[in-house]
Amino acid sequence: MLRLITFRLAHAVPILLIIAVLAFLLMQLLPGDPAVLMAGEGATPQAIQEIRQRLNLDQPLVRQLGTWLLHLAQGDLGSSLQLNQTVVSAVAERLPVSLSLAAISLLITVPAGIMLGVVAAYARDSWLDAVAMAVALIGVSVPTFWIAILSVILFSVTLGWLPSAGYVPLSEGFVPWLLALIQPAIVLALFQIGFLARMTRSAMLDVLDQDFIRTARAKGVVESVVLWKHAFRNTLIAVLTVVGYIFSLLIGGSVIVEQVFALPGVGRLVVQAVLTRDYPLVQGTLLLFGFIFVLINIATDILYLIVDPRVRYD
Amino acid sequence: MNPIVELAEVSKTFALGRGSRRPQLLHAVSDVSFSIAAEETLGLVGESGSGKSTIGRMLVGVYPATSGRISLFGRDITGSGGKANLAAVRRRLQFVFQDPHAALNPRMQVGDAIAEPLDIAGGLDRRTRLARIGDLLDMVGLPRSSAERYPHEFSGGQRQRIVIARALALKPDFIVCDEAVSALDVSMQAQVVNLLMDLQREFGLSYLFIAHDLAVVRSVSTRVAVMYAGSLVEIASRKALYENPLHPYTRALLDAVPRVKGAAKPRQMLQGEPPSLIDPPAGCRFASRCPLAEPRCRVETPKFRPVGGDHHVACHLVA
Amino acid sequence: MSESNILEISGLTVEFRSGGRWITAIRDVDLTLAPRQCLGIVGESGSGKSVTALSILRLHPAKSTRIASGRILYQGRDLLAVAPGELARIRGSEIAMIFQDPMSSLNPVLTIGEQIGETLRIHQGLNRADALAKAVGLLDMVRIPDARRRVAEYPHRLSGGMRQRVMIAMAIACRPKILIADEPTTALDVTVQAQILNLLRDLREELGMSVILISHDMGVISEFTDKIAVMYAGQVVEQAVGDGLFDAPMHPYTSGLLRAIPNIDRDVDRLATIPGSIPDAARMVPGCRFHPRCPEALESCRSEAPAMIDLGGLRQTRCPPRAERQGMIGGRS
Amino acid sequence: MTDAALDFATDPPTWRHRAWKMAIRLFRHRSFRIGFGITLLLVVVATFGPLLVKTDPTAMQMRFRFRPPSERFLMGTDGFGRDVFSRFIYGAQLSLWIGLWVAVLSGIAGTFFGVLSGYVRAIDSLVMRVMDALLAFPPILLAIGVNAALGPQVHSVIIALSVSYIPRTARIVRASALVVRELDYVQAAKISGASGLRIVWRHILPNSIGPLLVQLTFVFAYAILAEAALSFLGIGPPPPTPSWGNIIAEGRDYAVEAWWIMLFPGIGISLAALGMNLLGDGLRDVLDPRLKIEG
Repeated sequence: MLRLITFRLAHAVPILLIIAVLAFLLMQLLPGDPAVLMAGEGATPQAIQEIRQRLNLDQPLVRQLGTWLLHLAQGDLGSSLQLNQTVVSAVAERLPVSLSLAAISLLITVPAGIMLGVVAAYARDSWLDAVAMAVALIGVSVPTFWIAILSVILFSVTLGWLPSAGYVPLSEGFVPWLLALIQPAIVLALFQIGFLARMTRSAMLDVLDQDFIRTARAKGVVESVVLWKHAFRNTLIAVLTVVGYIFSLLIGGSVIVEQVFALPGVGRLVVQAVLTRDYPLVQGTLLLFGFIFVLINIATDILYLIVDPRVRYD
Repeated sequence: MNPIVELAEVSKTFALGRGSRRPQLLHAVSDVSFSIAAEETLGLVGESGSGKSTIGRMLVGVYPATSGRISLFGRDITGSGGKANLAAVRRRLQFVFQDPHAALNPRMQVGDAIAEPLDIAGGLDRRTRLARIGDLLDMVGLPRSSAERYPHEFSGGQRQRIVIARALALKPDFIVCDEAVSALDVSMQAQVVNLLMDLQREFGLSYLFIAHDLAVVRSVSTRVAVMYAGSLVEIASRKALYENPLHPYTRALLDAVPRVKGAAKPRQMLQGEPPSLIDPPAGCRFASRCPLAEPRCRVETPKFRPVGGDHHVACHLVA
Repeated sequence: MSESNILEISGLTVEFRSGGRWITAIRDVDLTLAPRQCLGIVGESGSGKSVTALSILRLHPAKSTRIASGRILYQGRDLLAVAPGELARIRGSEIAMIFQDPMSSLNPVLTIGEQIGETLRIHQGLNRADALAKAVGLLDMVRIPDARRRVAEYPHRLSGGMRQRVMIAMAIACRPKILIADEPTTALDVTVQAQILNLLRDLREELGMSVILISHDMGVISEFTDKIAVMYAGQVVEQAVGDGLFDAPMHPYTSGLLRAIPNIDRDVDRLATIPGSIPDAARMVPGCRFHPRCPEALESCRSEAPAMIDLGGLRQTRCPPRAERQGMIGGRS
Repeated sequence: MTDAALDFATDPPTWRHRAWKMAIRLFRHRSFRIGFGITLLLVVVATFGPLLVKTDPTAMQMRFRFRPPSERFLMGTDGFGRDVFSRFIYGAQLSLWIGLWVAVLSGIAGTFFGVLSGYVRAIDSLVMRVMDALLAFPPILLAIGVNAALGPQVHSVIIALSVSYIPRTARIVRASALVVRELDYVQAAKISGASGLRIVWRHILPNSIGPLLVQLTFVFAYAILAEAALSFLGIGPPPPTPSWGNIIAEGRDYAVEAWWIMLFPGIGISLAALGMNLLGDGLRDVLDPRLKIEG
């Protein structure tokens, strides 16, 4: 098992490399001179030249790539153009906010999505299924930012139950932290819940059709045990394949939610970076998200080992 | 008679888990030699994993042989120049599959499916092509109007007729039937078997009839070959094989088939299961289950040798 | 008669949903099973033999299948009417079932010991450790070598034959009174089939079970069972005890089927065939369902759906012309 | 059916007849019916709306600022006195346009890469590794990155979203290519000497089209949502081009007092995504081969 994990980790190296190269090329292959764009309108040629030098843009492409990868290997993503900070420190400062948001949101998404999906599959074609799937469908169809605004109007402005914006660090107490994040976390979770519920339902329906479910029933296993012991663990194997995608949705959604709720997280940082044309920062955060995604996928593979005995012995 | 298919010491190994940490070699077929004459049906029987399907696929070029020599119509399709030789005889070879549902593209009209070998070979105008499709449908006993329908409108037995029509399109000389009737119900099976035999008589076809059902094989074959765990253990004329089986495995196999109104004699039950093909045992592969096995059977691989007439067997204990 | 039977199926009609319509899968099936008897149900695909077997424990997909009419009496109780809880109690403990495909019939994520032990834990209230210990004994009983090590393994590590043994171990764990085996050896090689049938025969003897064996293979049915029902297109067309069915079939379908089977003990140069193919359940033929393929069909066969005719000596046929010709008409059942 | 004497009661159905039967099957499916209805409605609004509503969506009429919905302004007016209804219609046009292009472009490219890696085994691992890497960037972030470089324009939104949905589409096509290439009918074609191109064109593509279509309806829905989100963040098509996303962004500060500005575009986005999702659900159920076999 340990060997298999090492194997998967080794497998991730080329993907990480490709991600790094893609993040680099993104800024290179697209038309327009980044230095000119960065300098803004009406900049002097010297200013442009200066930026070019600072970002090594005057070097040949391969050389630039080499330098970029070399610095990357040392954990150096360059410095932000606007913030007077290194990219790493700018991200590190905001990471706790995003992580808190993601954690709470996931804690809501996973049980809710799975419950909804399992219940719908079990009560297939009944009114319960219809209601659960309607909820899921609305989840994946209503735009997050819009529901965020509506939610703020209802819960913060009208009812005054929850703060409408801002972040409170965990060090200032659990309850204030949770109060600040609960609304954005739920709003953020809606889309993922819908997605996960739809996935779970169809995976569950597949499993419930299998012969071994009939075997369990023939043994006299009661329906609730058939559902959770026999069907659900097999469903989990199928659902695991979309965990990576759920995270990708989560990261994308957090960009929007952090914006609406004015949370000083990494997502908001990216948007600011784009709006202020802070290229190293955009590049750095993209890379960071890419790396996180790869790590999540490795974690998923390891989870497979735990859930699916067929992989374990392979 | 002049053999149209000849295998000489043909082996096939598959690499399992290629690219993983521990690639393993699966010895699917080991040192198999036999030949098939024109207008003959060779029945090839064996249980799952015996390598019989792999042989069938090697004969039509789906898999290349790992070692040994395969010649078709006198041309060597293994070794250098094998590809060109295979291309030269390709029109004369065809294949009929086990599962008539998987053997037809659900999005292709029956006429197009039947004409596919013609289309690939090329050079037919629309009229001739259409006429040929009609003729082929006649041959397998389906109405000509079937051409414009889709496979899902046909039953399993009818689909197998379509697959046979496709196989006949280029007027081949040799057809590999890989479990061609196994998926069919008894009443359909008899119809398709009879059709195959009628076509053989009419067009002088040769068949390699691969099957696990020994009774069906008896009803179609001229000669019969028996495989076990990748090796050929016995080959003989139909009569000799069924009435005087020499290899202990052949005997056990024939014995194991349930009969209507009970077994003729008390049954000798084979214990255990076939050996792993990833790490096959030394000596005779059947030794681990053989009721007659002697110590040398576990060490020395028995030679495949003639024992009178065209009866060949690979067993130390057969005089 | 009902006193001596452990199971009585009468007038069973099952329908399944297809394209918004209900289509009859089996119609008016009557079958009985005596204690320690082995009933064989033989038929081709679409004959309804598996549907019949699944009905006994109500194992059909509930959404797409319904039992339109009939009764299945087990020890005086109608299994089609008992509450779900009671049905779950009977399943696996009094009536057990094994299936065709041992590859997909075992749960891939649970160990063999867990799956066998589950039956014991449900019905005999054993704890996990005791159930596991007993599972080892059961694996020994179904002749799986090295049982102590095997209980901890997952199904994918076993061959098809071994998995079917595990299925059998699971089925006999609570010493059921009836074992239903739905094509138990169809997916297996012939030498393994012989082993499994042998095992089933010994266990049946040892545990005194009644068995219902479903198969398309006349040889298997003939060797294993003592009472045979032949099904065609959703109906039982002929029933017999012992070899009478093979010596003198009383239905043209049985005759045709027996002739069409290739013989392994004789050289036959041309197989007899039954013309035509099995009718589609969605477009069932009127009258006798076999008449379009029957060489003996009369005008009356086209329109009148024949009833089952009791020929005495526990023989029944659904072919009135043949029964008449043989002068064997007794009372109608 | 009778066998050797098989006799079809009717002539083989024509292509048109088959299409008609498929349409009937689709319309029997409730989700498909509702999804089709919603989508049709939005397409009609987007296509013919501009012909009926003569008001310029960018024309500011300061004396009509923040008018609630009325007969004159069906959806009210915004902070610049622009007609929200007119902006809504043009926004619909933009949304559907972008969704369509993203579905088509990522469909074509995804099919190409999917077939390539599913059929040409030699380059499978390379193509899929690159796809995995591309998958590592969440679509919205990738779009943000591309927009940052290309500048906020309609076509950069289309390119960015298309690129980010290629990997998922490619995976789906690859998966069905991997299944189909092993099937007996492909083997049969190979035994007859068929070329790779013929196998891809006659066998693999026709049998991958179902899952592909389903996937593309979902891509369409995602693209509409993503475009709206980008516009909302101010990284979409530049103002004053009306887009549902930026109408909401502009109306956000007056969400309580002038609720109509952000309400209607939000409903529009939701309906468009809902319509496509329902359409996809229906297609999946009807085209799913497993269900077909059961029926």
